[in-house]
Amino acid sequence: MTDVVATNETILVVGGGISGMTAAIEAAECGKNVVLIEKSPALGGRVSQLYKYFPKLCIPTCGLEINVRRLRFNKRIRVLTMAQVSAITGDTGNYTATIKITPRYVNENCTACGACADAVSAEVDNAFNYNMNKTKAVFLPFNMAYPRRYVIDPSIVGTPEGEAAKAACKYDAVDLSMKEETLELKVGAIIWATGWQPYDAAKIQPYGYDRFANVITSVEFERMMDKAGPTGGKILRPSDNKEAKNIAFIQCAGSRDRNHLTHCSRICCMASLKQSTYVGEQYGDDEAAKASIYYIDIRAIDRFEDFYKKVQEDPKVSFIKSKVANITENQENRNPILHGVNTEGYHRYDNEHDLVVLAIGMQPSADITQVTSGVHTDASGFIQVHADNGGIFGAGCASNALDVNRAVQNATAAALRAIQVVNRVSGAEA
Amino acid sequence: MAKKEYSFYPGCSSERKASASNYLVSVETISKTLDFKLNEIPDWNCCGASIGYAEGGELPRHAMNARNIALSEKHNAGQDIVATCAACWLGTKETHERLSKSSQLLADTKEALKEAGLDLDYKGEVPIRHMVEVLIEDYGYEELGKPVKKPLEGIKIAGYVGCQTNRPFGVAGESFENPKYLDKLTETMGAEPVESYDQKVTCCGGALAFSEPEKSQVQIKKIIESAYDHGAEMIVTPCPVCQMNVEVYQDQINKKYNTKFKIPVTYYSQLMAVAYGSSAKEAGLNGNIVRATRLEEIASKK
Amino acid sequence: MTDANTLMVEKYRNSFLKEVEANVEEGDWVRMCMQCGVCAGSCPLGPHWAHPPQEIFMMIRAGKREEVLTSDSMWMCTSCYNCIVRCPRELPITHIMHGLANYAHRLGIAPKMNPTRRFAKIFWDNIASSGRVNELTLSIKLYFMDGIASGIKKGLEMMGVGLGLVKTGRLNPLGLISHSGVKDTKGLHAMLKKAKEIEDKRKGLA
Amino acid sequence: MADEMKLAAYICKGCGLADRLDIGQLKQIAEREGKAKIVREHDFLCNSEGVGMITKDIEGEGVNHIVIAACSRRAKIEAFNFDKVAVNRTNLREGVIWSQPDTDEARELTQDMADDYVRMGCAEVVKMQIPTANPNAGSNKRILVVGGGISGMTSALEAAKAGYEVLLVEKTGALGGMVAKLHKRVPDLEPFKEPADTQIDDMIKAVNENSKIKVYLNSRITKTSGAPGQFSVNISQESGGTQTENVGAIVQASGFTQFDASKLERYGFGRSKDVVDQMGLEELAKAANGGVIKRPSDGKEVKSVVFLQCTGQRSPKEGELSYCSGHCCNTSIKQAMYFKDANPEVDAMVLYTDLRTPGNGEDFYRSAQKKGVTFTKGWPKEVTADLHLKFKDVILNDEVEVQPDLVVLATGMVPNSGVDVEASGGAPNLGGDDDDAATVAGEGDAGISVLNLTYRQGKDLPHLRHGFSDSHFICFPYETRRTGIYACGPVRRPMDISQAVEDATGAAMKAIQAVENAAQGRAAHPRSGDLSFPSFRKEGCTQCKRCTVECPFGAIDEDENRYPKFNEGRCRRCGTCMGACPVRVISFENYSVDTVGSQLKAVDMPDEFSEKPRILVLACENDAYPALDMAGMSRTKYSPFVRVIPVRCLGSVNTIWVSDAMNSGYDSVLLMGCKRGDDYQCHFVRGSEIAGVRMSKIGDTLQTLNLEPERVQTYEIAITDADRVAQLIDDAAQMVEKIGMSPFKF
Repeated sequence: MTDVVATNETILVVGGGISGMTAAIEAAECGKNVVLIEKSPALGGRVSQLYKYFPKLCIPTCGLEINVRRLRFNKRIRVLTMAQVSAITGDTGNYTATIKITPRYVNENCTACGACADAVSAEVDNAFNYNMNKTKAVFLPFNMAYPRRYVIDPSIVGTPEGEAAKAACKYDAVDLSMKEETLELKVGAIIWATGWQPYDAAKIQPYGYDRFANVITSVEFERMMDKAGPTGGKILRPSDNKEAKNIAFIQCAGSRDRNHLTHCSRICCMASLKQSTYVGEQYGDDEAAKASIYYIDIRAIDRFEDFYKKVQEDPKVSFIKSKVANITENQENRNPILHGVNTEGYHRYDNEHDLVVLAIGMQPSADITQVTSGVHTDASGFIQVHADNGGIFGAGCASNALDVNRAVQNATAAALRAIQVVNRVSGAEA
Repeated sequence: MAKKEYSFYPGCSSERKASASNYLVSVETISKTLDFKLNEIPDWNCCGASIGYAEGGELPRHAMNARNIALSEKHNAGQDIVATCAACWLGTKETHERLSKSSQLLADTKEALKEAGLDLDYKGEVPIRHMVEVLIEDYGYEELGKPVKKPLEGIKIAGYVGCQTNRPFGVAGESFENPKYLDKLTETMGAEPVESYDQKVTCCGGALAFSEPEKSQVQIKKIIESAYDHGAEMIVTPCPVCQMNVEVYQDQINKKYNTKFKIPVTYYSQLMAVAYGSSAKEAGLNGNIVRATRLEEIASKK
Repeated sequence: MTDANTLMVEKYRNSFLKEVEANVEEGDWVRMCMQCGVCAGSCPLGPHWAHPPQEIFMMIRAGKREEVLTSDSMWMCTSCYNCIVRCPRELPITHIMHGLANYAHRLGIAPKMNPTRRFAKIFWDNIASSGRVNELTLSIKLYFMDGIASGIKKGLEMMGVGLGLVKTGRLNPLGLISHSGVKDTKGLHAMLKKAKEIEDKRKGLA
Repeated sequence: MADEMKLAAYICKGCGLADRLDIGQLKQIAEREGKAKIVREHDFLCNSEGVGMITKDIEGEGVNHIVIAACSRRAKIEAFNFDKVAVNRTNLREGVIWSQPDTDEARELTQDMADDYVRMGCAEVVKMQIPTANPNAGSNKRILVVGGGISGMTSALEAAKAGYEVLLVEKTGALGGMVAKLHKRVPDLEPFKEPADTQIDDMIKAVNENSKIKVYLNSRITKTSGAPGQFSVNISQESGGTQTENVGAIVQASGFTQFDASKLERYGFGRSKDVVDQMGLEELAKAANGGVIKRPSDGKEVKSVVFLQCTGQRSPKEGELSYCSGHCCNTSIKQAMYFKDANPEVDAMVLYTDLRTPGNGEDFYRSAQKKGVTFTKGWPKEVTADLHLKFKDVILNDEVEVQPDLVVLATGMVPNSGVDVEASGGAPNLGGDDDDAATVAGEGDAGISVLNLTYRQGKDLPHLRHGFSDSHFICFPYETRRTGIYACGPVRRPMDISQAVEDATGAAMKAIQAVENAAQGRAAHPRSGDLSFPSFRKEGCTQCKRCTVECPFGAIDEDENRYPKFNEGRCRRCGTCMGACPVRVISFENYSVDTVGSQLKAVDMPDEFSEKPRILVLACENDAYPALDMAGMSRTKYSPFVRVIPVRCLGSVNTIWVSDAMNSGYDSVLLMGCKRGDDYQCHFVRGSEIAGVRMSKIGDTLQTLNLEPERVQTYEIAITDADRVAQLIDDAAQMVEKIGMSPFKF
């Protein structure tokens, strides 16, 4: 049974992505006690699935490494993975959070030596790679995963495979008898940092994500670039695993659209500008390598404009002011064909590309109104800054469509708001 | 359970010796099998079709449809209004929507209707439905499958949905770009749907087949060609205009582009009638200019 | 310029947008367009449009009244509703196109010889008189709208189609004499007359 | 440390270590060569029993220096996290058995590796002392907020709300800043449809009534000295008086100045009274107070207004802003609503190139369209004195001319970020291009120091781009180059009100954290919690100033006798000063020239004919070392001749280590650090860069030893470069094979 010490001077942070980690660490480094819970088996969230950040084109793992180190050396933070909040009751300075922990079937004895994984052959969809490939049913979520501890997929528990994994472990780290646990934590303030999820691309019917193999989403494209990803760092067409060189990026895929997400997801323009540089990175000055960005407005705000300018100067990249009307497929080569009109003076096009990347919109990944009442969310489900929210504060992409930098900034602010609550509590009790 | 009854709006093309008369024949046939009753709206008038806007304008067009709604209220009170023709359904449904949105329009419409001695007590409650909605929603594929006596085995059929039964309203749960209900119906009748058919929602030109034949026939050609390319031997559709346009211009297209199109274009209801064991005549197959021989064979089988 | 047209030019001097909002079916949606162009790309007859819908909206805002109303672009609309279902701003584009066409036609400045405009008139007269479509008279009128000679020519072209329909009992050769419309034609006519009156009043066209 | 040192070594046999290595031999080495008083082995050192064994020795046996020969220092951190004990994590797993083939042929060389790492571990740990926090820690917890606009007031109120005392200094005679000049603000709450009240007066009231907040108006900071927890600031009032106050941390919310529109004559500003900038329009709107807005020239009601976006910004023109100010699209939309709400008949047009209304701004945009505001994508060409506006409509591809009653220019934000310390000498400029910063200097407050720091490296926060005092790090928006001083609001980055409020709250958070850390003498991010601090032997110092110049954080001043003066509170423990010192008088208790030097010397150096070369890798602990771990985890094999030593930052690498290594017979030395240049990734800003510069000079040293220069290489490594690090090591091995072994093996 997991035992967690928490009082109404403890801050509960829900979500272990970059925002949740930041909120937890910043608060802990101010001397506050924090419980950080994450629903997946490892911390890192969406950023751990990114290849590079805009505009620096630096590697997300770098910042995660620092944060993980800060977090591990800090004895005030308690991390619970595979844990989700199912209910929140109580009031500012005095909440009770019900937390469900799903079994990992591997305990803290795990040394991540990998013997268990070597012992099994069963495979499951690789969620970390958006199910673009498979992984062993006993796996380390990803190379830099923290906790650096293996996970056993429930599908092999109670099968010979499961037993094989258990037998392979010299350190009694495999425990197939683990059951789902439910904890009740008393906490003073709650930071809701559950992040975002990509909008369901299949719903954008004209683009045929569900019909055409070579139409993918921007998050999937990020995974392709990762050496440890499903394509070993190559841009390969799902239809035939051939290199895709002539790539189209479609902006506002789901965003700014009354039929889908009414808000602008803010990051997608910069994400596509960034991804257009991957084409050059991958193919050098290969003539065939091209990136075409179909857009309504390019929203490269503040100094991101510098990056936009740089990309505009790249002869490989072209911009078409147009919301693509629909996509059809070339029956012979499975190439997507984009149909539409460039509205800067009415130019009709039917452009064939090797691969289409949908700059997919951002929506909150967990609905807080499902676990508690009285928290103000906007029409898109993002948590607003509102006095009525009491001691519950949104952080990062749970509070708005934000890029990483702004999400972290916002999470730092949320940490202070939570500290204000627990300081009031301790002040009252002192 | 009580026999299902609907307030039926057949529409001009379904009239005797009109371009979709055979559609009506087949619908009447399956209504017997499925045991539902169609009560024709007495003295119904034309919906104005999509082309009616140009000369008719807004209010007159809505008045036409409102007249049918009023007549239905009067004579078939409480029954859903059901149309077999896509344009009739769309026109009526559009008016129905606008009336419920705009009190101004409703008032004006009532005023106009008075002139026809009708007093529209409009509450916007009676749904306006297309026959395929009735089949899918009130029966469901499983129910529709039960009466099948002669599965249409081995017939490859392209489901051409077209525009107006699909957009802007469409059939609940279907996508605008890739509706699957015709494929499901076809399958339910034991035939083989051509699911990869990629022109199922391409516009046939509609009324512009008359005014802009060249432009429309380019569309029609695409629709037929793709059906052939994907190995279809028959096209099925829920819309009289689609049926007419795709079927009757094949010779002209053949002349112009020297193609060899000769593909039957039938109504979903004709497939059902045959599968339910009705005769070719009951299925209205004698109404097809390009004979649906495979269906006729099955129909003639004992 | 017809009276109606002059009247409107006077009334809405320098604001074509306001004129459209007031007089064109669903015209008050024009302002909501954000120029993404999805409509332009979605139209089956798109290649035949001099000005796609999104551009027409921009022209309306820019006050290009003459160019818009005399354009035959709107007349290319097949009512396929692709634009409507794809528009990210939910503009009822099909209806706006219909509305613009109808308005131009009403003001008498729509392109005179545009076949769709002429067919639409024939069609409406056809249904307005009897209340239901008489497909035979409809097609005959259509073929003969450019006079006897071309009428016969078109008639011959369409002969195959016609015969096919007759043979299969889908066209009534006697439609000229034996077409049955609605019974209450009187009421229908009165209704339509009234409806037109009201509409004209509302649009200040009375 | 008072009590004498007692070294213990613990060797783990788990994870296959015992199967691959001769544990007995490792124990012998720890005992005989490493001089460990206690040496123990354990089957599973990281489990409770193993850890218990260690704790028992610490408590019972007085062990205070320990070597844990097991997995990488990045694994099992929680298990091996002992207080008040010097620990070395000898990496035998990722670094040895996982990076070497499991074959009989490989056995000997694998064992050599493990043997050396144990030697190195013992050699390092005995040189380490247990850090005793900063003795000169300051414990002042008051927060100074510079700037009384909405950002500054937010920081003040939020800090006070958390229980901290605040000093708020505003240069003008009133609080409120720019927001106080607005008629209304862009909404930040559902339904995002209508302009909202700024509620700035309530905020000012709240500040004035808050007993924890002390406000100085008409005041500027004329001197700032000290360090986190013990800053001393001089606050000079216009009236003449100067107070000295002590604070623990500083939030700089000095805001922005509107770009000078008089530089935009082509858009009619100055030519016609009826061309105003956005702030000018706010004035008119305030005057109208909800009524119809009248134009300046003749007081005539405005019937038509055009908003020109991106005027003087997103501009390639000399003297204009190349960036986008972010808020202007929403602001123009809001201002167009002023007109429409007062009189729907007014024609309001926004002329834009890209309409930038992120997030819920999209609802605001739609709302404006619903109100009848029209939007035209196009480029303004000219506005004449009589208000003829010529522009290109890019949708209709049309040259257009209109004559509105009023034209509003959306000009940009120019940060009030003080002097550009990097341009004005001090530290070398690593902020990359600073095009506009120079050009806008002289604008409003730019160029006048905000903080007047007495720091050796200049008076203000270093600028990043375009004169903004932003953080360079995406993951760490508050990573400042002046510890304890945090910028927020439009001085940090162009931003709107909602963002400024969030930013100001975040900055207050960091300021609070800074004072809490300072009070305990702990380092701030990224080595947060580190209790060590740099000290130096004055006797040896030659006053060369390299340390004071190269410190990325301006932590080191020069005292009256020109000796370096360390401000431990400002120090981030990167060791750049240590690496810089030519006479090696700077060191940390647990990280020094010695701790590394003795490790590299501890390696058993086979003779020239042994065919066993030695390659030394000095790897940045943040990116290169994790990359090596990843190579091990993915079982990527690399040369067994390599010996890796993690360093805090390449900036801390003292050239003596390299020459010592060469002298003691290493055949090659590889320095692995982070990416440098404009988009540098070094979290100590320029450690990697500086190392590059230092190593470019090492060539001469090698010449004198007459060794081939290619024996020493510096690489930029990304944390994901697992395959690459292995490759680089093998390349070095081949290079040695090619040019031959070093003659310096004795």
